[in-house]
Amino acid sequence: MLLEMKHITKEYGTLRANDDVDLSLREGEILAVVGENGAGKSTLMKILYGLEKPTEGDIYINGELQKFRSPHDAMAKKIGMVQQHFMLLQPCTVAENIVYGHEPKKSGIFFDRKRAAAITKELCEKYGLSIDPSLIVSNCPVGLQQRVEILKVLYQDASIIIFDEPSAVLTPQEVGELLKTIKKLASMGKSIIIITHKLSEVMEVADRVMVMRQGKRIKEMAKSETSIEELSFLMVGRHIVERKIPPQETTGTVLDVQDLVLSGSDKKNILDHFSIHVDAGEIVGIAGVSGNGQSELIECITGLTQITSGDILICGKTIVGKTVGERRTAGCACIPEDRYLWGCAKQATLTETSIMAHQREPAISRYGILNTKGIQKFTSGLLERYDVRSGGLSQKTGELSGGNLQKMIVAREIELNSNLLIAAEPTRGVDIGAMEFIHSRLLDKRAKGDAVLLISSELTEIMTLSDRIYVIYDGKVAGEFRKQDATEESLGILMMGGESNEPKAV
Amino acid sequence: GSAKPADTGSESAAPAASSEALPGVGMKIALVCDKVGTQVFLLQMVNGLKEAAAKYGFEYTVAECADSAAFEDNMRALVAENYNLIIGGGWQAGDAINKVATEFPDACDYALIDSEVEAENVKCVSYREQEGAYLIGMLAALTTDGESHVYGAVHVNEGPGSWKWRYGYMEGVLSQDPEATFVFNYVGSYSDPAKAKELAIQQYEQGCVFINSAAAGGDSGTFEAAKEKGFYTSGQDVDLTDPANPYIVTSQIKDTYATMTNLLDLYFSGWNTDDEVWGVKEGTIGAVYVTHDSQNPISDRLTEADIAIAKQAADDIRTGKLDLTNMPTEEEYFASKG
Amino acid sequence: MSQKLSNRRITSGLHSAWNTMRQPLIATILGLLVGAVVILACGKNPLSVYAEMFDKSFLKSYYLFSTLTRATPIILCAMATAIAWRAGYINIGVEGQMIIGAFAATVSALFIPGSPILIAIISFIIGMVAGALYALLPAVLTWKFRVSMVICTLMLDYVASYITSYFVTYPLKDVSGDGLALQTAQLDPGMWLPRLTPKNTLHFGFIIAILVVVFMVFITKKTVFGYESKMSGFNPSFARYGGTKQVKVMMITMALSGAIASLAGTVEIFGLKYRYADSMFTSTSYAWTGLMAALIANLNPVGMFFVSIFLAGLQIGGSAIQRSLGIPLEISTIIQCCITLFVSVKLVFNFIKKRKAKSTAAEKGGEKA
Amino acid sequence: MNWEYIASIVNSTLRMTTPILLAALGSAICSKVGVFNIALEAQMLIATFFSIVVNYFTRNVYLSVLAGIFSGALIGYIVAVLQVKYRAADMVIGTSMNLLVSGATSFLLYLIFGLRGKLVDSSLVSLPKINLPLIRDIPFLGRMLENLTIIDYLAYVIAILMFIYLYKTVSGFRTLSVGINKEASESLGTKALRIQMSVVTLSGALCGLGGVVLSMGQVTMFTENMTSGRGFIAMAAASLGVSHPLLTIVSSLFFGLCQSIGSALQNVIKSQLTMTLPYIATILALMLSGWRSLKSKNGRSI
Ligand SMILES: Nc1ncnc2c1ncn2[C@@H]1O[C@H](COP(=O)(O)OP(=O)(O)OP(=O)(O)O)[C@@H](O)[C@H]1O
Ligand SMILES: Nc1ncnc2c1ncn2[C@@H]1O[C@H](COP(=O)(O)OP(=O)(O)OP(=O)(O)O)[C@@H](O)[C@H]1O
Ligand SMILES: [Mg+2]
Ligand SMILES: [Mg+2]
Repeated sequence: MLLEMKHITKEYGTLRANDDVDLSLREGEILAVVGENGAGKSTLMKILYGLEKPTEGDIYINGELQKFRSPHDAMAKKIGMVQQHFMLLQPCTVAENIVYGHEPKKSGIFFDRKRAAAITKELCEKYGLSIDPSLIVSNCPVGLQQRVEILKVLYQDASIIIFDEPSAVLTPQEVGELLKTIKKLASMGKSIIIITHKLSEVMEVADRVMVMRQGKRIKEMAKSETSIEELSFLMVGRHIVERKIPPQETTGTVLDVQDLVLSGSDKKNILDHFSIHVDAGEIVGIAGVSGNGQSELIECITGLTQITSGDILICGKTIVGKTVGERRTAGCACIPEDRYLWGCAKQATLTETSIMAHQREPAISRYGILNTKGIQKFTSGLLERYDVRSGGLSQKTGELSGGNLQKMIVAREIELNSNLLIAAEPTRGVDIGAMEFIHSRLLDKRAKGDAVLLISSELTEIMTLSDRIYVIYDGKVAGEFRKQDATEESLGILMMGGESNEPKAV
Repeated sequence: GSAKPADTGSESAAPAASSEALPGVGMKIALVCDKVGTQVFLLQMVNGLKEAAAKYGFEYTVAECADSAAFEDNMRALVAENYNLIIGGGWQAGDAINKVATEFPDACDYALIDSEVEAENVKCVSYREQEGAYLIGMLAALTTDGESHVYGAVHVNEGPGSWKWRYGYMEGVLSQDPEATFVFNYVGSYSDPAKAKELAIQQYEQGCVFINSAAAGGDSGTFEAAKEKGFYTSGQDVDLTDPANPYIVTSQIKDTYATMTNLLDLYFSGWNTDDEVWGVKEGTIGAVYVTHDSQNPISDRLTEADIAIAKQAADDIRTGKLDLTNMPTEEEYFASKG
Repeated sequence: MSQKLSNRRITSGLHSAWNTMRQPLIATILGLLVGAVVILACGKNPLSVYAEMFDKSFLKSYYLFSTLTRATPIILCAMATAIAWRAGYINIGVEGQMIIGAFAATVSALFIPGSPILIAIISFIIGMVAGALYALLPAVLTWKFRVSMVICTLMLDYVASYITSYFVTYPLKDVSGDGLALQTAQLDPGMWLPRLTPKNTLHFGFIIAILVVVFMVFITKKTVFGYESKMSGFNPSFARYGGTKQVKVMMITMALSGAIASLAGTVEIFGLKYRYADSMFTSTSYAWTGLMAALIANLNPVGMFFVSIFLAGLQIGGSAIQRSLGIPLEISTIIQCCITLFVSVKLVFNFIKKRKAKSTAAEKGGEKA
Repeated sequence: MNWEYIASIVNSTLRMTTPILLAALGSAICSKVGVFNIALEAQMLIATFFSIVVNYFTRNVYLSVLAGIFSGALIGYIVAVLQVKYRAADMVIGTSMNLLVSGATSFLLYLIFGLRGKLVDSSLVSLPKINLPLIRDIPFLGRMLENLTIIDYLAYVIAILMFIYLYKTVSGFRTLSVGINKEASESLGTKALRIQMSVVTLSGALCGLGGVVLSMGQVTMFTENMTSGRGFIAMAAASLGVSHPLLTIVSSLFFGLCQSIGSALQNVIKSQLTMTLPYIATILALMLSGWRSLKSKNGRSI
């Protein structure tokens, strides 16, 4: 055995995040760790990587007992981790990030940036990952940033590589490449642990699967001996049934984006004569590789960014020039794509996070004075109905597990009971149980006759939920599909900037 | 309620045995002033107070004030602590003593040195600094001997306080050198010798051969510049002439030690609280080599004849022949000059 | 029943008060220990020095009232600081706003004719408006030019102090007495704030300070505005996304901050000094002491109230030991600073917390085994 | 206005700039690692004191300079411990350190020498003045550069070295990375805390050198609070120079110039008003740089 973790227990105060967990890993093997939100996966990996100290339990590498006091110790034993929240120096170049820690030197002290670039090139070639070493990281799309993270780990010469939800923020294309990379790395002798909520990915890359629930290891098996159905049953303790979505008549337009232009810092428009509409009682999906203007579209509709020209109407009334607050009252709710940037304040309590955008409702406040009782009732109602697992109303938002935070934000926005709900990556990082739950809430909203604009990099999510689909490419609408006409291929080609679903002439 | 100061700390100069005979025994007198540290002017006052305490047998305290609000705080506390006489040292104490004396007229006696306030029951002693500055101005011109007609001065703050010096200095110079022009600069801080030095050097570059220094903690900066560049300068408050620095040719005297001892002599001989303004005549204001002697050798640039001229002026001031008592304000002065 | 309930509420209140006060208390003791070493070094007995210091700042009523008088502007400055800092705007220009506001109030009181009480009220309002405007200046610069709020407000402190210095030196100088003091004329006694105690200087300004504390508690705990500004302080993007108007929050918090700062200066003038004097707010550093109080108390209004009183007491006590024991003022400064430094360092508290956590974990483990 | 006078203003600007520049570099390097250090005044003042104390007892320039640097670094280290290690609020630490050192130096002056307010003694040795042989004879330039000490030149060298260190060397890169993303740098084994602490200590040493040049170069004495707010000016200079060593040279010179011009203007305008000049100029300069960067971004409004 290359790696063994034995009887790992981790307590946060009274909470047992890990409870007597065992884990083992062979050379060249890919182990998938799955489990519901808050099951303790990240915690286990943090322990392995020296970020957290276990309350009890030991780690062995090649049979030798290890004591990791910091990631530095773990790295010395060739353990590398691609963290969920990238640990990158945003204003620095790709090469600088990759060689960080073992920089090439000139005359003993100077940073040889040329060699760093060359090293990066070599590394890329060796592992078949391409990236321009001179790019500034903050200008790179998420997929590339993750590639930088992987290259970083490889440059450190890690033989055990941990991926914590690596695909959560990637586009399907990027996911495909990532999985290829992972398999390739394994074939080159690296051992890999991957945490993911996407069982299809598990089935694609893993050799073995370990399932966790409530801090415990429930079961471990070879991939060949299991199936998606079994895994999902083990994870959430019930069967997930595929749902039938009944067709539904639409009535009147709720959101109407007309000829929207948003100009960028250079000559190019970020959104270029962009027109879409969403009707009452329908879910409209926007498919596209992230970075093609989706974020800006949301910001334009919600009022976080002022548009250059065009018009946006909600229920027939223009909202251009209105403030965010006015748009929210006009009937626009939004599940933001980045939950930590837009969706919450980590230092705030759960109550404080949950009443945002509700703060002027009569149940919450009157004449600008907060109703403390009403607020508590509201928040505990939200947490209860949406099954948010938390340590109480006064817990800090930042201490929630990612999936639970996501549920809370979804709950908050849906409870606004607005005509329009913008749902950007609504299920990012949540387990399949929660995903199913969030999907049903979106469908409920549709059934009530509200409009939902769904923006997701998860093609399957878009294809199952949406009644209509727009493809966005380079700030323009590249195509529009009814549900029944959309196929993964036809969407995919347009998403990559292809002309139509005809194969291109060579 | 009032409290007596703890015995351990109060500084009583009264010898225990022979104390009975002294008039001040059992009395408590306090001096309230700025932090003594920075100013010779206050140190002398404290020394005067000590001296008088030995003479009269009273118990004394120096209440130093860390900030402008502490003056009133301290004075009120001293009243509550049953002090017999509170002396404010410096104009900074003026407003506070004025208020406290008005509010508690019978609790205590009050005196103020270096400023004048309206309360009837405060014995105010202030100075005619312009007389000293006049003598310094004369010496400045006499030292320069027409080498340059530009005269400099580095002071702390611009305003009515420094105007007395400025006026006296200018008039003194002009009495000897009618062509004189002046450069004045202000440090803006009581404790910035480095800036004072740069200001002095710049004045020197503008042609000043004599630069009058009244920059409190900054004086040492001016003196250093004088030594480096070779221009002449003068100190203030006490005799700051220095055998190691021949460029300090004189010093403007403001004798707060004498003021304090005189004031307490008056107090113990039963004073009236009429305000007094002391100058050259009373011996508390003057200039080194003119009205006050010094152990340090006099500069080569000042001849016997020069000193005689200044001494004559000092006599004229004493006799009232040269009357600087009624000084114009800055605005009036420059308006009259056109 | 309700009795029991309220009893429980009181004990739980006491408990939480203890929790918040524990750290400052321990730190104070440490600071005093360091101070004791310094006192020993200059050959005095620490015990008697401390006895005198606390006697003449907190324990005897006369001095306690002096302490409260001095605390009044400090409390208000702390509130002024906190209201802006909570919303994420690092306003260190409270001193400047205090100077400009109080100066404007004084000038209005001196020159507007009319019945004293009415004019006093008008002057307070004018002062608050002036303070608010002076605080809005850096806000607008930050908004329009992305100027660093910290540097900008710091610079404006100096500007305010020099400009008012010019006015009291020349055009508005008091001509009573020999006119040496750089100050304006005295206010009409009809405008003075009433005293709360006959023999002391404690004045109605202290009540105003308490009212502002109550106002702050109300704003922070009970209003949508308080909620929105707190969230802006935590994460401005989140607040904006939730429909909070950032610019509005910035302008309102800064204006409130400036108005409260101005109030700090104005009550000092109308309640104690009765005129504006040059450097009356810079040499006393009320604003900076208030800022320390705000940070030590973690921007909690009630905490700030007590910390301000404590810091004021240290100053009054320091003065007292200089006066009666001849302890140099520098030593009391050193003691004050040591206490403040220890209070601000969370080390003591964290150490205890860790130990506790460990021991409870151990207990739990023990139970299981 | 004659050339000699202008040259002397430049000369005096250069001298006034040095302490500000050194302290501003100290401030800049702290903000590069994400620490807001406002104890600059304390770090400078302690050095003015101890350099003169050692000077008094040893008459040795080198030892005095070292004493200044070390005492500054010591205060820097205390700030580092309290502010970086134990995460106390920067404002509180800075403000009380400034106050503490001002009290402690006055007290020590009394304790050691029985003196109050200042220590001026003709036996004190000042830093040797360098009048470069060739340049000395060039009329305007020689005048501009006269009577500068080695530290006046060294300050610029330090700024350049700091630039090279931060932007060209490996360990400089790691230092910068701490300020960019502490967590990320730590995740790859950089001891971020240690770097932050040594940088704050270094800033103490730099301010210490600034203090030395004040008390042994510009003048040769110690007086209470003789730094007179230079630490705060330095903070503004560092901020104006966006904490870049080379730009900080420019902004510090700007402040030095503001002071000399302010004094020259005192003949025309009341001194209280001329003293606002550096502060108003700072705000205007910050506005200008903010306006330019906004204009170049030009993009989205708030
Ligand atoms: N630092 C912490 N303090 C307190 N509780 C924590 C801490 N870190 C994690 N937890 C809790 O431990 C439990 C396990 O968290 P962990 O992040 O390991 O879950 P996870 O399996 O990674 O979940 P997800 O799928 O949502 O990422 C959660 O209930 C979480 O709230
Ligand atoms: N400041 C904190 N205090 C306590 N717990 C924290 C804190 N920050 C993070 N945690 C916990 O650490 C755990 C692991 O975080 P991780 O980086 O895996 O994010 P996550 O929970 O998986 O969220 P996401 O999926 O949204 O990125 C989380 O469960 C969270 O509860
Ligand atoms: Mg996780
Ligand atoms: Mg997660």
